Amino acid sequence: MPHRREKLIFEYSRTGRGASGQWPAKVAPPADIPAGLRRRSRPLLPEVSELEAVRHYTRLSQLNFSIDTHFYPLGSCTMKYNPKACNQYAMLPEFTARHPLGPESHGQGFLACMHELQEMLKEVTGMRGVSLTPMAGAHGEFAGVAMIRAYHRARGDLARNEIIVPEAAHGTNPATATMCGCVVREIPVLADGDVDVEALKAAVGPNTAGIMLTNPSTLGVFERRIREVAEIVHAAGGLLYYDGANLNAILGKVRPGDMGFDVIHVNLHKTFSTPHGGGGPGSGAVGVSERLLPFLPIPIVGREGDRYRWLGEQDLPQSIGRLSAFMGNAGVLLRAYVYMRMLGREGMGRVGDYATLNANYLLARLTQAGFDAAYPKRRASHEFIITAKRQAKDHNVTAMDIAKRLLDYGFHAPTTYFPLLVPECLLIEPTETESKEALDGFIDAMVKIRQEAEADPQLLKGAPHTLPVRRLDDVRAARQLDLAWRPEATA
Amino acid sequence: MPHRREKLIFEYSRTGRGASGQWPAKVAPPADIPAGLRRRSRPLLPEVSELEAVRHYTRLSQLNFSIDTHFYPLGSCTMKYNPKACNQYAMLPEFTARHPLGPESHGQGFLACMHELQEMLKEVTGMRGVSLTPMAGAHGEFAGVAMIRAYHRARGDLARNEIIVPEAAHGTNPATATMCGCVVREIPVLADGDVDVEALKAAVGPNTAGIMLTNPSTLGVFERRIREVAEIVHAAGGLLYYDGANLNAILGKVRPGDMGFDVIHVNLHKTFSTPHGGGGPGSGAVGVSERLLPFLPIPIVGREGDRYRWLGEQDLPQSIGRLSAFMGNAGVLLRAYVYMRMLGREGMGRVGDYATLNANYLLARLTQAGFDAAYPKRRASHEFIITAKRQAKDHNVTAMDIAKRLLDYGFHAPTTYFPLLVPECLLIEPTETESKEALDGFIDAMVKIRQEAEADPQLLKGAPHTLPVRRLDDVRAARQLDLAWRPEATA
Amino acid sequence: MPFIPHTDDDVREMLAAIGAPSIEALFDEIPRELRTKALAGVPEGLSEIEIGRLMSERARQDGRPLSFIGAGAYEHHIPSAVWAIVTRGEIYSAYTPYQAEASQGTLQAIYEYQTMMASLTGMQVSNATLYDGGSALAEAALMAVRAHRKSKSLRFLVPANVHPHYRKVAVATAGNQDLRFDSVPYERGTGRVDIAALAKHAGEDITALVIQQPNFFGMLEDVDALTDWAHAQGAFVIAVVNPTSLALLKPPGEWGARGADIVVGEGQPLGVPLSSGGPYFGFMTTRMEHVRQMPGRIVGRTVDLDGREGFALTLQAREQHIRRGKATSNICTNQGLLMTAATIYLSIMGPEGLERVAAQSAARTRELVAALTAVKGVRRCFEGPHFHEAVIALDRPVAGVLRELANRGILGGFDLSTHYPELGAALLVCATEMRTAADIERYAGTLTEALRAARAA
Amino acid sequence: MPFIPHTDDDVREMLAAIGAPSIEALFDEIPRELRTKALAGVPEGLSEIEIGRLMSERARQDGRPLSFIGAGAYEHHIPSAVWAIVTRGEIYSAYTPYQAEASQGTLQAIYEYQTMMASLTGMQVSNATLYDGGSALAEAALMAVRAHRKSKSLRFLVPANVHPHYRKVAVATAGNQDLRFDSVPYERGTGRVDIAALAKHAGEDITALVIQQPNFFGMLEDVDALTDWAHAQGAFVIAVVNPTSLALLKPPGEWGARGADIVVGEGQPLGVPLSSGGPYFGFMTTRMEHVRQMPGRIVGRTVDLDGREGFALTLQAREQHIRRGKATSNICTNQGLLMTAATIYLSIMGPEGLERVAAQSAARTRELVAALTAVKGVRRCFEGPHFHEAVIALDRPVAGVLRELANRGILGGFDLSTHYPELGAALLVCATEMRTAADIERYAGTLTEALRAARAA
Ligand SMILES: Cc1ncc(COP(=O)(O)O)c(C=O)c1O
Ligand SMILES: Cc1ncc(COP(=O)(O)O)c(C=O)c1O
Repeated sequence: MPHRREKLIFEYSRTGRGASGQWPAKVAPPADIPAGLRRRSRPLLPEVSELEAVRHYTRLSQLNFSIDTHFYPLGSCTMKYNPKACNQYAMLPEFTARHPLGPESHGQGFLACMHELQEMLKEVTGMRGVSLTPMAGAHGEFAGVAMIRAYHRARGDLARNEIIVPEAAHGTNPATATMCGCVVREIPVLADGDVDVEALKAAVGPNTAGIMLTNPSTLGVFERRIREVAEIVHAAGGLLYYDGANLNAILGKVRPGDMGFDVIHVNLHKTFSTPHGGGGPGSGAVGVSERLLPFLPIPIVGREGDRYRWLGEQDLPQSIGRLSAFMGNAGVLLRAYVYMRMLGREGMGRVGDYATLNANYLLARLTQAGFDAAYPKRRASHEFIITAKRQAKDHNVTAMDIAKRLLDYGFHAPTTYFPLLVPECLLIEPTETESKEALDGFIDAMVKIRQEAEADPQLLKGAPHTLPVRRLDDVRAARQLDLAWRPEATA
Repeated sequence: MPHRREKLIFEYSRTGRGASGQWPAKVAPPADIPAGLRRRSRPLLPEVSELEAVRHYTRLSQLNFSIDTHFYPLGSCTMKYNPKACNQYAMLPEFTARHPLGPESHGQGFLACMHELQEMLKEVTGMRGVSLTPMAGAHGEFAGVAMIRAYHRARGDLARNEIIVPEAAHGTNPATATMCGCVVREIPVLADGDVDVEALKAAVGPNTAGIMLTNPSTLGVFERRIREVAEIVHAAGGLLYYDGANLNAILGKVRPGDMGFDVIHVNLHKTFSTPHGGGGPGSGAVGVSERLLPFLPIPIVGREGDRYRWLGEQDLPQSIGRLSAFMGNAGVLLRAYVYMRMLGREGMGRVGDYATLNANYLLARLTQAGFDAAYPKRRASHEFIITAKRQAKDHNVTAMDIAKRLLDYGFHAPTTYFPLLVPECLLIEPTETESKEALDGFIDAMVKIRQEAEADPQLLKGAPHTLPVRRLDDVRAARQLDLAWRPEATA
Repeated sequence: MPFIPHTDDDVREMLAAIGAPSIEALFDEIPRELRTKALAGVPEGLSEIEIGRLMSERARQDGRPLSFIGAGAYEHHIPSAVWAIVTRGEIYSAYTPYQAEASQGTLQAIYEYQTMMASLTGMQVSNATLYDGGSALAEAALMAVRAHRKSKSLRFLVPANVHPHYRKVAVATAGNQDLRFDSVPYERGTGRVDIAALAKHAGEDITALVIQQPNFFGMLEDVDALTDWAHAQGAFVIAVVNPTSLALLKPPGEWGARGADIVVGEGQPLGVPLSSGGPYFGFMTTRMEHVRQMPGRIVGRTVDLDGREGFALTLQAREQHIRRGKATSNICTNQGLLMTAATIYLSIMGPEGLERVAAQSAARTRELVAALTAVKGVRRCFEGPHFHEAVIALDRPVAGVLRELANRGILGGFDLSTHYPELGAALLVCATEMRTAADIERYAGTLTEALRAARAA
Repeated sequence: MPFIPHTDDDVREMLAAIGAPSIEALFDEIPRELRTKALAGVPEGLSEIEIGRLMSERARQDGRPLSFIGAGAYEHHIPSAVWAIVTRGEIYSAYTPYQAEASQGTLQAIYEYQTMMASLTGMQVSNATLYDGGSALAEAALMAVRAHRKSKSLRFLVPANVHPHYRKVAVATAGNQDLRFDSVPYERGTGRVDIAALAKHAGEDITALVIQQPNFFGMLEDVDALTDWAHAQGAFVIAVVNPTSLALLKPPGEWGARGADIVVGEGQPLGVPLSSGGPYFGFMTTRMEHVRQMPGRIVGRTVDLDGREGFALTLQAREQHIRRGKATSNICTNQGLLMTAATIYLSIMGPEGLERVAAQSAARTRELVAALTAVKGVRRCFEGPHFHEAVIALDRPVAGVLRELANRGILGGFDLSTHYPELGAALLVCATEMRTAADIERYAGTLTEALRAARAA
């Protein structure tokens, strides 16, 4: 990519220019709107031709790394291939044109897809009921914790407002608990990556609402004592929440419901391969066990004979309610539906198999090449952690330096500095859709970077060198806030 | 763009790999096919995953300059914005699924578009009949010359087999004449860019079948004595062919039919903005005056009341026949139809206006900056020629060197070394869809390049420097032919 | 294997490198008794040929009726260029721009988006989207609690003419932190906030007043008066606005003497297809002084090591991945793709295009109301200025009439009887620039027939 | 102004730079009397909203009937990825790669295409497409005249079972250079070339024999015998093949002892939608010795100034822009976009996928033939091996039956009575992998009814 700056769209703008073929005919604004309610000056929107807009955003797009162009082993994000079919069929004109409040008579096709999706999600997670409405993983977490609270309240068990999370938990877990009005209790993780069961025992009590767990955890290892954990929490009167961000690792292998979880969310944009879209949309469908069924967020799709209909407040009077204005990210759900139908029964287990194979292969080869695994005694799940502690000490080269240098080699960087408890960590998730050659290419780059770290650490500190910009000044970004363009601001 | 080689798709291939979700179920090949007719070894097709294919071709695409990413002033090619709407509506599922031999009962929508397109083309060209079947400009030329021959033959005028072309003509003109079994007679062009009328007078005679002319010519100037030319040729018994590649210049300003032409083709992929697709498809619809109507190539769309139907051999028994297996590039025609309807009556003239304004502005500014116009006394049409003869003499810097250096500045190069009669020529066509700022950027680059030519000619000789490859060895390409990959050929 | 590139040789070599006998062995840390048996409830895999056939059939079932429903989701024209670009792999298949240098496209688009949204709403800063309009209102309430240090009540006044679903989302979400949303009635004659009823709250500790403009009925509030009243009480103003309407209407930043404090809304009208309700995006803008209380991602312009301009996520200390339990929100993945669609949409439409869309929609709705109220048994519910929706009252229950219309391929509007039983047989109708005079005529004609038939029956 | 970015200021400044008083003045070299008046026959411009409405309406008119027509254009599955990629601006809106360094994407794709097509047909070199299958046959004939220096006759033998449209295109095109195409009859029992009739031409100066495999009736020729016979007469062999069939059938490069000399065909089955007949692409491959006589663009692999591998157009001295009147063809713009689609299609399908498509299509066609010939009044026309088409004979005129079927949403096949009146009421039918058992049942059922009704009437 050239070191050529792509102007801001506003810099292309000229008064009087415009893609007028896109405009409806001009009519006067309605006379009944009083002057005092009207806008006085035009908003700062660009005035550009259609070509200028197309060229600008096409050029901008080329500045991105993406799955379609690069290996993208961003841990915890499951950046696997997004099949083009999913988009193609979710965007059939009838689907894109369907109004969310349209009648069921003109939505049987869509509702059938949603109902089958609910059923498939129940089956692969081992839960009894599913609501598709949460719009991302964190939103599903919110629904889940809200259901846990509603459950306790419905039983009159009003003191239960503590949510336990292991220190390795994703930031959304504690943030969700707080957002739900709960108190967060962190418990430590042992040196082998498993939760400290003794600490858990000490933490549970009459205030325990529940625990939020990812399994495999964000450390890239399977929580082996999960049944014990479940028993401890259940015995204390709490419920178990499963953060499904890592479901890809165990799809078709082991089901959260069978592990003892009461409520889960599934990141459809991870395990079921809907696009990440440069930051979303996602979808965080939630599944629950029997006892939480009454609390599921609405709407849900029900089936009566061969007709489908929306279930709402009348059907679920104890529901935690509505979390989105309509039906969540319906178009994302359609994409996930298409993907799941293409995978089918036999394909589910393959996802877990090959995601795990790829991660373990990469882990094995990297450790053989001299990198340090954070949990060297453990199997990798679908991801694993490399710690650059030694490189940091010996050569003052950080995980971030390695990450930035990887960009120069044409690889998106793994997740860095998460989970927080592992120093200088790189959380690497190759996914099942990458070939052995892609992994080998990544390994080669990592080996070269290690050599560079020894021979020329400044090379890494200055990386990236071949991208549209070199390393960006985050501190300045936060100190000298420049969050919106102003006509004066650029010469 | 990085100097990173994108592997050949075959290098990603591994035996046993494949995008199996795209395959139908496996069945045995029919037993009735005898062994002797069967294939014995598999063809050399890549075995790659869907992701590998998507990633490979997405990455390849990024190596191209295109209208959507770069200013592309390739003379004679009219690289204007291709509206996205044209593609979107031509690819509606009903249109893409329609079989070419489907019944008229299931094609009234498509046929209505084709009929209206014929009518609009008649109107903007001033011709009496149109056939949409030719699949590119050269194909339209072929149809045109074949009609000219058929006309003379139908009159028993069998000796007329000479086609006159000005020396500035596009290569397809003489090539077409030959392909049609005619003899080519070239006539010179005067120093002011107009055809040498005296030479024309000398050239015409009883063998004259016709003359092929572009107007404005490929020299970027309007043939001012066109009426005289028409009279001379007509008086000699010949017909006039209008090469519509440059119609963009005069759209809505002057019509070939009014200039006296008997037959024309229109490059819909130029004037009517259908995509160039990395080399096609195009469309070369032909229009004719009254006397050539019976000879139009089939099929044509006819209208009876409010029904549309195909017209074929029965309807046009004197037709030159069929030039394509079905109906030419129907999908391209749909795109052109959408574009023409969006332009509408008032939009047609705007095309000619602004294409001409842009060209004359660029010409004025470049000559003010010290470049040499090939026809300094003339108005530019929608394009114009700069000659680098002086740069070649003074600094040994060729038109090609300038062209390659422009790539480094982020501009596609103009057409080089065409027309052949202007030494070191650059044929520059900005089109009407480019903004003044885009033109100014190009001018700035040209000025810098001229300075570089003086200060550091080697910089230009080595250009481009910032593209995926540096200057390619054409001589080697032709001498050591490597036209297909072989497994041994790459390490 | 669909989507999996491994050959048998690959698997063999990889297992050898790992030192494991089989893929199965890689799962040996999972307690055996937990292992899943066959997933009988999942059907067998389909090829793309088969899924294509199935989805086309399902789409055909839903058809393409002529719709006059609005109620928070609007059928506007979307230039073909918008989705041609956002479905490009580099946009569609990238994630949150954590590696700024490898994500300048996404980051610059967000910066441009922030600029446009701030200007459209008349505020200073925008985030990079929330989930949707409803959840954005909930987040705005939570943010108001944080930003408005003086108010301790956690109490919000929410007029009954705010979108009923939004109110429910706010309760379901922020209710967990004990925020209270008290209803304020609307005037029966105009459908607008009942100022007299509101005035009764004078002097109370109110964290914020929510004002939707246009309100759920499509009517225009006296936003200046409401805003000044709230500010006089020491309450924040949370504006809920339709972005298209802002081409015509006074931006919340200019409401009253000081302007709204937080602005949210549903971004769907800006280039996002209806698509059964999502994915859409919620937008949020505010004044610079509150930026550190804002939820969601924010992009800033900065420089690189060579001093070249570039873009990066900033103020991340507000977010869950840094601040965890003390973050401004739990939001992580947002609605990036739709934000990009909206940015391209706004670039292509420009100020003139958006203004025309707004004006045309308003004009069409006026034609619609005129045509429908000319039908016997139909009258308008509320008097006063409105935008591109209106409430009409029928002389018989709405549900049956809508069913009758749907049978004839017309979706006649949103039945208000569930949420507003006090209005009787009331129907919320909408027309945008997408509805033609012929469409409106068809609706009026069909309605006439339907009502006549009902009367006869 | 749609698509034109000029502001009034721009125009003023630009005219000032030119030194012209108005845009109008720029046309002052055009004789005044020639200037166009209003284009009354062109309707007023439409916005994208309006054209979208119109095109959707037109599409709806055409519907989506269930089709069993083949006859040279085939409805195969196209992976969604194919058109998602080729409509990317960098591919869609680029032109012929004249500037190789700025077009490596297109050039490398062509090189890959050439490799695939050469291998698929069993030949050594491929060009970068011709217009379509029909025009490719015409070009092959012209090329044979150039390449086959020994033959002076300009005479071609073309069996009557070669696609009738291709034969017409060849005559309309190459007839202008006095090439002659003499018909060879087919056997009434098998639909294959009548070898006895062919043998009568032994010893004549024949430039080439054209062999279509499978032939227009879908039947498989004895290509070895035909090829060897032609070569024994000193004639070239021009093969016309269906590329999908080559996954199963012997490639022309292996026909007979020496293989075909020139291979052409219609590329549409490889990822190109039916789209009313185009844009498709013609392919052509040949042996290396004839490469300099080949029409069309060719890409070669070479190196750059630094020795790095790269791709460029080569052997351009064959082409019209260099050789002008002496070029191998007048072709300039070809069918690049479709070539790219085919290259991606072949990459995604791979050898196994293409084989399955071919085998499934053949199997479905056998089921179709079985189902249709089980209907009273229907029988098969020809005996012998075939690919994915077959000719069936009805007991009454085809046109009326097809009309009846079309009324019920089924396109029953291609009526052969115009081109082959000697076959009576004959219908060419086709099924590909896209037709299900249910589709076939529906056709058979509907045909039964239609014939019964016709009999009763
Ligand atoms: C472990 C884990 N939990 C929860 C989430 C939150 O999901 P989302 O981003 O969809 O809200 C993520 C997302 O990155 C995650 O990795
Ligand atoms: C002047 C002129 N004539 C004819 C043609 C041939 O048109 P096509 O490439 O569509 O065959 C061209 C194309 O570049 C041209 O520029």
